[in-house]
Amino acid sequence: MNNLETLYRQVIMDHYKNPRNKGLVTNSLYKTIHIKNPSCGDDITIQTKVENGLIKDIRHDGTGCSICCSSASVMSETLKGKTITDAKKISSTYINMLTNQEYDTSVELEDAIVYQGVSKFPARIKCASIAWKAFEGTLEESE
Amino acid sequence: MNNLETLYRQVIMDHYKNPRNKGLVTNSLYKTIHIKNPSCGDDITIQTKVENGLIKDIRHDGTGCSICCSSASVMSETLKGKTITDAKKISSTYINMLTNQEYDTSVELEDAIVYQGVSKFPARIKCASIAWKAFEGTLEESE
Amino acid sequence: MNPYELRKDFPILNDETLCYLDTAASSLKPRQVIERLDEYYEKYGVNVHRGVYNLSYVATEMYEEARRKVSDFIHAKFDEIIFTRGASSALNLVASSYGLNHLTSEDEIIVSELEHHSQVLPWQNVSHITKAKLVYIPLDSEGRITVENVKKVLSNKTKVVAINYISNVMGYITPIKEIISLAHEVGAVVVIDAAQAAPHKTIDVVDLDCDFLAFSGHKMCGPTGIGVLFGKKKLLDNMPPIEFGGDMNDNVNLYDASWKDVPYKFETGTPPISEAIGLGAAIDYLLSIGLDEIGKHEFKLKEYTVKKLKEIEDIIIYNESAETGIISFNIEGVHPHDAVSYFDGDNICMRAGHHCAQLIIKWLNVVATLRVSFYLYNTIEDCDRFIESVRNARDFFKSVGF
Amino acid sequence: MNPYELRKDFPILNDETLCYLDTAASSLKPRQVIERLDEYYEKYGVNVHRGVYNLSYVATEMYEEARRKVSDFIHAKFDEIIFTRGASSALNLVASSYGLNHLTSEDEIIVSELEHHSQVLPWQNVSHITKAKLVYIPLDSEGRITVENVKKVLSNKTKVVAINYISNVMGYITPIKEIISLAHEVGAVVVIDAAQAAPHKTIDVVDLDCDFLAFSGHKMCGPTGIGVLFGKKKLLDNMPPIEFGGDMNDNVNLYDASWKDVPYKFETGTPPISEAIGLGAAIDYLLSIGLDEIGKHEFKLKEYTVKKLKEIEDIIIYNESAETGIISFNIEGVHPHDAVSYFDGDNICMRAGHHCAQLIIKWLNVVATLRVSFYLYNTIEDCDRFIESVRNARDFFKSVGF
Ligand SMILES: Cc1ncc(COP(=O)(O)O)c(C=O)c1O
Ligand SMILES: Cc1ncc(COP(=O)(O)O)c(C=O)c1O
Repeated sequence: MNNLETLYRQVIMDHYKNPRNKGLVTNSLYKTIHIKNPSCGDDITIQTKVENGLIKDIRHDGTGCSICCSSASVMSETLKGKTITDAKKISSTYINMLTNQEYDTSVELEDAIVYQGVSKFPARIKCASIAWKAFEGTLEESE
Repeated sequence: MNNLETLYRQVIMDHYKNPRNKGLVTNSLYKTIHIKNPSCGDDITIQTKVENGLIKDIRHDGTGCSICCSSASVMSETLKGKTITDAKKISSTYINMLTNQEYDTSVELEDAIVYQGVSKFPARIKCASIAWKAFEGTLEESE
Repeated sequence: MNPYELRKDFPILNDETLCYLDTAASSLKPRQVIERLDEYYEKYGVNVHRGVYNLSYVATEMYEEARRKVSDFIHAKFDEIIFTRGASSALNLVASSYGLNHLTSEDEIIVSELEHHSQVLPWQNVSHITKAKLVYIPLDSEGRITVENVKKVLSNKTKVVAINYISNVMGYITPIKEIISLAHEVGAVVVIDAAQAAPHKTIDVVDLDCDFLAFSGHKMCGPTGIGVLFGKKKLLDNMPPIEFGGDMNDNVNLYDASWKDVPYKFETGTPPISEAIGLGAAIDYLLSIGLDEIGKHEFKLKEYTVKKLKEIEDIIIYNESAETGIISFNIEGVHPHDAVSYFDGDNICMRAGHHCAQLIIKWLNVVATLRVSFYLYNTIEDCDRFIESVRNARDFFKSVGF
Repeated sequence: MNPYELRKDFPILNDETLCYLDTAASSLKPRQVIERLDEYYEKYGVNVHRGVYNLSYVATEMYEEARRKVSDFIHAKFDEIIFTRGASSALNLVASSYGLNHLTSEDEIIVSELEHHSQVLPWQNVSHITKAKLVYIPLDSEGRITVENVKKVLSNKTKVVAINYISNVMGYITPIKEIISLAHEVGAVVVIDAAQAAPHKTIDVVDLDCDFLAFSGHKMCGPTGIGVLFGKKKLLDNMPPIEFGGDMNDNVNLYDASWKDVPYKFETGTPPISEAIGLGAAIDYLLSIGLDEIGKHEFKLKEYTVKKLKEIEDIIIYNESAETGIISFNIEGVHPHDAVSYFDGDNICMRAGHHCAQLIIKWLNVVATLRVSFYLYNTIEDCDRFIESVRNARDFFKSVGF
């Protein structure tokens, strides 16, 4: 048994098998960002609805490995309902955690914390961050 | 003083300054071959008239360094009047001598022997052989 | 050949836990090659062709000696060998120089879905520009190019047949000799992508009678940054250069210029000198072992592995009948990128993806495949470790719910 | 900087009798670069981008880190850097992709007789194909490109200005910043050949505001087989790829395909991995010394040498006023190829010929020139040995009757 286990804890599998907030909407209040990782075929679209500084809704769709797909679902659950400021902070903390950089451990990552194990598989960091990057893109579009 | 002296003995300078058989003719009995060495700009044309198995005449023209120009002149003097067989033997012996290969020391190279020193300057072997190669080309054309 | 002895030549394998099964992407490099590169840089690391001093002469001799080695390696003539940046660059050279200048909207170019992108996309481009029609060979039920199916698409309109010698996904050997002969009957030229063949089997371009053939150094124990295009002299002579500049020209005037002879007219600028010399060293190395020995060894490892894989549940193999050392497979229900991380965790290097050959992946109707590819440094122990890891991976993924 | 200390970094200079004065053709390589190449081949010598295993990740990181180093080196953005086979290849890329797709018979391309063949011939080709007119900047009496003379040819018709930053024959620095600004006023893009500039002076593409800029690794302590094209992002975004194949595409269908973003759409196939990493090491090395220090040092050696050469009879210097470390000269009455062998006999490496720049040689009205070029590893002692050898050569040739 090798140390891949950490990567596939229950929560990842749960979100992979039963993704939350999946499926896109046709609604101009949502900002849409589509990101691909051509080297491995991951292909994710994220939609965000912002209202009064709050993340009202996040939708996602796409194809990819379990890390990629589950993290889109986890991201949507984690950030929905947060203020933009908090969402940004959580997102950047999450990316720092993945990329083995210093990160603020006082920020509550909720379920997203399980992706900590990805940092030991550098080749998979992209898979775990692509949905979050796309989310950050939607915020930039909102500004 | 470095060992370039061998390369520029009197006979080379003599033929460089006073080339024999220089200048081309317009005569269909002559076979003409033009060779360039684009890396250093040597540019030599050789014309040969063969009659009854004898090298009746050799003409040359072109531009280049002293080794290149003088060797065209020396070649023409050495091979004029020889039989085709002898001329070919002298030519291949000469090339072998230049390229540090085994060569038949019993073959009389006449003045061409002074180019022996060129074998110590591998970068100049082409200069000393280009006229001879062109001569060999004219013989192939004659066949 | 003794892979256990050969392994010692590869510094990277000092890490004994490393199980490298990704040679089809790039091979590991033996110290014999690395040393030859160092020797160039440490002893005579200067430019070629241009100098008339001794060091430059030595560098030029070594560079051209590498060309001679390459030409001998595939039984070509010295001046039929063009050094390029890689196989992709070599295949593009044919398409840009031959293709764009010889084809019209009346003509057809035959390719296949079994091609690497570097063999199909340059011809898509030629097709777009010249309006020549791109025609695909129907693959057989295994995904092979067969002589029979080539006959179905070959016609008097065919001007170019561009196919692989060995597929990088399926590991099949294409019957190119027969295809070339048929293509010549209708007056077409044949461009062979030998990127996966040159490292693994003897190639004889005269016997094959092929018109163009391309491969890369880095897949055959050589350095990165070097590839080879072989072309028949009389074809190359009539093709225009596609890059212009230093060293490929003869006389240069303000508004026109003339070119050197083949192969130099296709090699502008300072060439990949150390890379060519390193490729020469790689050829020496491979020949000292024997290409056919290497091929046999890989095939044996592949046969052994396939047999064992078939004993594991949920394993789908896509190319069981391959004649070479490549296995494409998946674990049912597991995305290949998930699987490959499991193997990586066991320090087994292999690929997951479309292998730059999306058309065959689409043909297989999968999102991607896992691929292992063997080479001279792989052993039965590598196979066993890999098989064990597959078994564990399958069990693990099933256990977590895949 | 201390050249005596730096010399120890260059294995080839272990031969203390070697006096290397041909850096303009190719520089020597320090062990810091050779070691970085070895490290790649010995520790993580696998393919990039394609694998999802750890070794491949490391190789990819190192490759892309090299791109970052290059971009920082010239103050460009990361994705404005395309790795090519060399400067020649990079300049051809601009001509083929930008030139062939943006110019018409109404347009003009400005070049000069001071260009290396790799900067003028690609534009000759564009001119032949598009019928755009090739216009030469009149050189001043010293053979320089001046702002004044550029103004004489610049017009609303000008679409491209393709010139060198530093001439490889004359060693002049072209006032490109002013020229670029004037060119932009008429809406032209400027392509800078920086093959002789990048090794010797700090380049800031933002400050220069140049559109394209190219250079080679091997002239700046890096490996062979690698060059760089910088292009402004918005220009590159709108240019078509010129080589098609693996790794440059996004989605591939039977009859069409889409491309990746810049820079990857211009880098098909396995890239020159070790070469890019080696170039990164070369940049580290040069920056640790300081580009401006290096330039100053070379200029000092050049000034010293010119002064001494002028004391020798029969020496003709063609570029006395050069701001860099290049001297082009001849010994009156002696063919440069005769002269260069004399220097070679003294183990002094230098070039004789047209230096891939026939137009300026014709402009000078000579058959060829001798050229010495200095770099960081040259010392005053090298100059003295060279000067002594010139003196002896002159005396020798005169004594035998030249
Ligand atoms: C000014 C100039 N431009 C372009 C080049 C071409 O560089 P490369 O031969 O590395 O392609 C050179 C080098 O010879 C040069 O000196
Ligand atoms: C069959 C085949 N053709 C062409 C190529 C392209 O080779 P390179 O990436 O060295 O240019 C490859 C390697 O990826 C290949 O496997």
